[in-house]
Amino acid sequence: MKMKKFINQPENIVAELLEGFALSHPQQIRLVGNNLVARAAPKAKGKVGVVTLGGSGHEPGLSGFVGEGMLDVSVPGEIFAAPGAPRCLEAIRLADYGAGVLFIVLNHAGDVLSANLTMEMAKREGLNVKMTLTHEDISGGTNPEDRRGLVGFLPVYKVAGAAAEEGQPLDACFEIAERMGRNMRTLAVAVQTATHPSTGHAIFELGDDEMEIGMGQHGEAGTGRMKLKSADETAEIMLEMLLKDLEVKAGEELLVVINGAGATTLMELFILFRRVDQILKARGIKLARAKVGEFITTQEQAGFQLMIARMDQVLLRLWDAPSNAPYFVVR
Amino acid sequence: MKMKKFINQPENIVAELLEGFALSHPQQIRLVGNNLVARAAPKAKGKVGVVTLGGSGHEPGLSGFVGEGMLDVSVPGEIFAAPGAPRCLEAIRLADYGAGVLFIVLNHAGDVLSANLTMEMAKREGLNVKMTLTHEDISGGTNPEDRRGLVGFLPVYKVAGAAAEEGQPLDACFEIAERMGRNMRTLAVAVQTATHPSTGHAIFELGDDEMEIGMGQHGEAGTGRMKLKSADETAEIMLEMLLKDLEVKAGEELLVVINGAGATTLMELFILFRRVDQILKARGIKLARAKVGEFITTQEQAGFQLMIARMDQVLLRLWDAPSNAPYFVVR
Amino acid sequence: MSCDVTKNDFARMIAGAAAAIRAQHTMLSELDCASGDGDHGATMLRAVEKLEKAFAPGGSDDLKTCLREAGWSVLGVDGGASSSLLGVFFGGMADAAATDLAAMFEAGLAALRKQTKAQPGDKTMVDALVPAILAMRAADDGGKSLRETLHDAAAAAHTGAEATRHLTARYGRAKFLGEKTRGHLDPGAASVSLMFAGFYQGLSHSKGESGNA
Amino acid sequence: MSCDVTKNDFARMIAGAAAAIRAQHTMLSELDCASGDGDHGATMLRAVEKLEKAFAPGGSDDLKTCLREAGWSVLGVDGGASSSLLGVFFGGMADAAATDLAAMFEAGLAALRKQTKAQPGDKTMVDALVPAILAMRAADDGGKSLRETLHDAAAAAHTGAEATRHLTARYGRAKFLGEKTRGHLDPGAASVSLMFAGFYQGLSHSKGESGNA
Ligand SMILES: Nc1ncnc2c1ncn2[C@@H]1O[C@H](COP(=O)(O)OP(=O)(O)O)[C@@H](O)[C@H]1O
Ligand SMILES: Nc1ncnc2c1ncn2[C@@H]1O[C@H](COP(=O)(O)OP(=O)(O)O)[C@@H](O)[C@H]1O
Ligand SMILES: [Mg+2]
Ligand SMILES: [Mg+2]
Ligand SMILES: [Mg+2]
Ligand SMILES: [Mg+2]
Repeated sequence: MKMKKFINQPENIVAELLEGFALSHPQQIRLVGNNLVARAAPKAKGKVGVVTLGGSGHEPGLSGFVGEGMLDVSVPGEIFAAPGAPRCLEAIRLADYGAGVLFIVLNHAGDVLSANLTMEMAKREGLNVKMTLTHEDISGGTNPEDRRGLVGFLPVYKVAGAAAEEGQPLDACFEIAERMGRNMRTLAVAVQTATHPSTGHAIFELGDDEMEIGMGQHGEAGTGRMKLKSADETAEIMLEMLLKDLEVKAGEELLVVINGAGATTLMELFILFRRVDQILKARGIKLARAKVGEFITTQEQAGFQLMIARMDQVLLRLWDAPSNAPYFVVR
Repeated sequence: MKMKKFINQPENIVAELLEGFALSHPQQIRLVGNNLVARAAPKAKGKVGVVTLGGSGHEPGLSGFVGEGMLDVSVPGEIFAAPGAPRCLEAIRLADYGAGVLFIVLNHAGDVLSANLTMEMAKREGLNVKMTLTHEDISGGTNPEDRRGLVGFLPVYKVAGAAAEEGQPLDACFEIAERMGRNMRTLAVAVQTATHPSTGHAIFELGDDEMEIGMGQHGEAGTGRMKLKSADETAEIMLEMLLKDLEVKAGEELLVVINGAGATTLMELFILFRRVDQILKARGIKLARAKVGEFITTQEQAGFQLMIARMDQVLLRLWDAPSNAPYFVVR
Repeated sequence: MSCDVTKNDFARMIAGAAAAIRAQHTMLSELDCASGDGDHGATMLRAVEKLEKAFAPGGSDDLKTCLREAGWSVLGVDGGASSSLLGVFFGGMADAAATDLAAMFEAGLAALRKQTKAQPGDKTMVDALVPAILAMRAADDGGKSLRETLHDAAAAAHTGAEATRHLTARYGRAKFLGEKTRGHLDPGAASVSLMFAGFYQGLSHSKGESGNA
Repeated sequence: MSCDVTKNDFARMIAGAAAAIRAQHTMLSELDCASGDGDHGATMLRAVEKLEKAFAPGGSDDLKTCLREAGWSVLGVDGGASSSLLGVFFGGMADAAATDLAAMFEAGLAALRKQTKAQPGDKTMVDALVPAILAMRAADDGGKSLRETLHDAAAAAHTGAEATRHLTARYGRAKFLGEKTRGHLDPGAASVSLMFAGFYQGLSHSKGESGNA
């Protein structure tokens, strides 16, 4: 099937999408330097800056979450590709308001390589930066290094961003981010591939009656290929795996996020959520907060990510704090 | 191609999606009566209620916009099908807080039939209801009756909802809604069909290198079939048609909304928006506000709707007013 | 002599219509894919279920009460244009001054036509309904039996529906397709034709107690 | 006698590598579709453009300055794992204590290996780089000419890359595919092999002024 996307020259996709994003949200964000996405009004001096990096083609992730109460600067890479260290370093300099910078990195080979290089350079420059890695994809096995960072970036940006906004010091912001990170788990499933917008290639192949649990954020195939299941069955399989991995007990409070991959409808996400809620109720687990929508997409891939996170009172307060990020407004 | 959707029994889609929607947004909305979507905390007595109706399968439209500052009650129909008059009447009774009800109807045959019947019944009951019809799809020709209601419902809900929230009387709310309606124009384009979630049928057929301008909200094919164009060319063609129809002059202030149909990415919508902004600048037209995202979808259809609206100071104030609708939060 | 119709007759007619729609709902949705949004068959299925329920044993014995209930519940099918129009149609039958078949159907049609400006020739269900009810009136005035009357109505509905193939849609979603709708049967007209065929079948073949057949 | 390499030699090597990558970038992206996200060819294209720019006439005449600039600009390609690693590699070459070819490539490799734990056998670009640089060192120690040294390195890189077919990925995105990556060439190793073939070609066929060829 031919790719049918509204683009111009493939090599201009990222520059043009960032331009459009900035033009459509002039109150909240602007492009600075080498296509860094920064807040329109920088944070007050003396507060911790929060920076992230990541490939493009996953809109609204990650730059859609720059704004008061969340990120200060995001470093968008090429389509599905981490940005290099030079622009990350630039972002960190920019987000340093005198209280240091929290650098939130999703565990993907390219991102981590860039981030490590950036940290080396930043340290050589004497910048005060702490890096936190998100790796909550349980499909990677038990070794944390093998667990990718999926939609779990969302609560981490949110709670760490809120802590920074409150004026908490870098160590405290870092600790909040790490605590959120330790307490979350995600699993992705795909039913239909996407095309790479620059090349027009299908990213993976799936049979007409197949789905795949453990699909990566960039369409990298996982290992849990199986026959297509109903919404309820899919939710059951995935939630069981997550609850087990996080060792959730009755009485605990969870945040649940369902993230659509792109072509999967909100209609379906709601149907899935309904079953998640039923299972939690049956097990006496409390649904503290929920968020259903598209936060990080993979083009027109069909599928979703299910994330659960154990919350405490501090994390809940920070999750509820206001934000004016274009794609995550909280009053 | 086989339909790959996360659903259970097709006949339960609507009930289950509404249940999931309500469960995931307990602070904002709840289901009442015969699956009506209402605010969790009803409006204060003495304020105008705002009600709408429409088919399901277009999530987050229309029920995603129930909340403080927008709708009071939404009446979701079956997939792509207007709800009947009985439930609309129930919704109007519910939203009558003593100051009458504004009934916002998108111009589609089924919706209008139901709405007219509802109005007859409501009048027989002595209810104080005013109905406003949105019909801004310029592909329908010059006769307003032939113009469908597309994403233009969004500004109408927003400004009328804000006026009602401020405590403006029914006549004023109605006039605001009508003024917004007169000043907006939309055009849709599709490049890829969707499947009907209950039947699994493709809704229309398009060649591998074709797109269609004038596509309806429910996948009804339009009449402007042409070869696939670049993002810039597509934006140019559509914006020119809209500016001409609305007779926009240099110096005027516009709201621009770009609504993704489902599988078209935010990446593409930003690229399109960039060109829209360039054209407006070149013509000396002011971009007053912009909104880019998925507000009303048609399953995994690929394409988008471009809407422009002439704004004045009152409409801008109401557009900017706060809202806690699940899929349209404004601080 | 005009054909008076009992609740029981009507229940058998409804059962026949339901069977006809059930057998063809996939085809109806396919027709709607060509000119609308592909849901017409599903809507019609739900509509005939409501009709059957309104006439199910255990309900009221009064035909007008049953029709009023049928109309209201078809309105509640939430299936877009067709269920609203059919709901109005069946509900409107209850308002007939007389109790004979043709008068009731005429009252239904009058109620429906208050809700839509569509005329015969506009490629809607009206293209099947109007000739069917004209045929009913003629048969009735000619002193035909209930069975014969329904036979004539079904034949006229069929002819009216078939003729929609050559028309251009001017109402409903299909109007946005304009000329492209030529060549396709209108789904709503096809449903009406199926329902009238079912009315006739239901009354003819089921072993009811009515003496009118 | 070790092969000293001039800026001009290196510019020709780079031109050859760029030509090789340009000719095969579609294939590289296809390899990446099988085991990653399908962008490797596009990234490599941008990377070699940066390399060419760093060595373009009008720039510095100092090889180390050019390499440092090359490394930094390849890091700036923003193309994920491979551009970061290659940026580190070229930038690292500038840190070599000596100025001979093998020493420079060894310094690049050392810098790269500080950023990844991948070992030969893990199905990454390291599988092509390590043998290529070992071959360089052997040729150099054996007194071979620059051209011969690059020939041996290219041959070793090719063999190393080809061997990745039989391996299971343990680094990068591909590791999540595990056993399924068997049978596929690693895209990064394929690129390295192409680049080394290009180094050799560039130095051999272009009419440069270097006396080392
Ligand atoms: N305004 C109208 N007047 C008469 N009949 C109409 C009108 N609009 C639609 N119809 C009939 O309804 C049919 C479509 O019904 P259906 O698909 O169930 O509803 P929807 O178009 O809302 O999806 C059309 O084929 C046509 O016969
Ligand atoms: N951690 C790593 N160590 C060594 N090489 C790696 C590593 N991660 C990836 N690579 C190499 O990079 C190649 C993929 O490059 P590319 O597709 O450009 O980057 P990305 O995987 O970020 O999309 C792999 O084939 C592999 O050779
Ligand atoms: Mg989408
Ligand atoms: Mg979508
Ligand atoms: Mg229909
Ligand atoms: Mg790749």
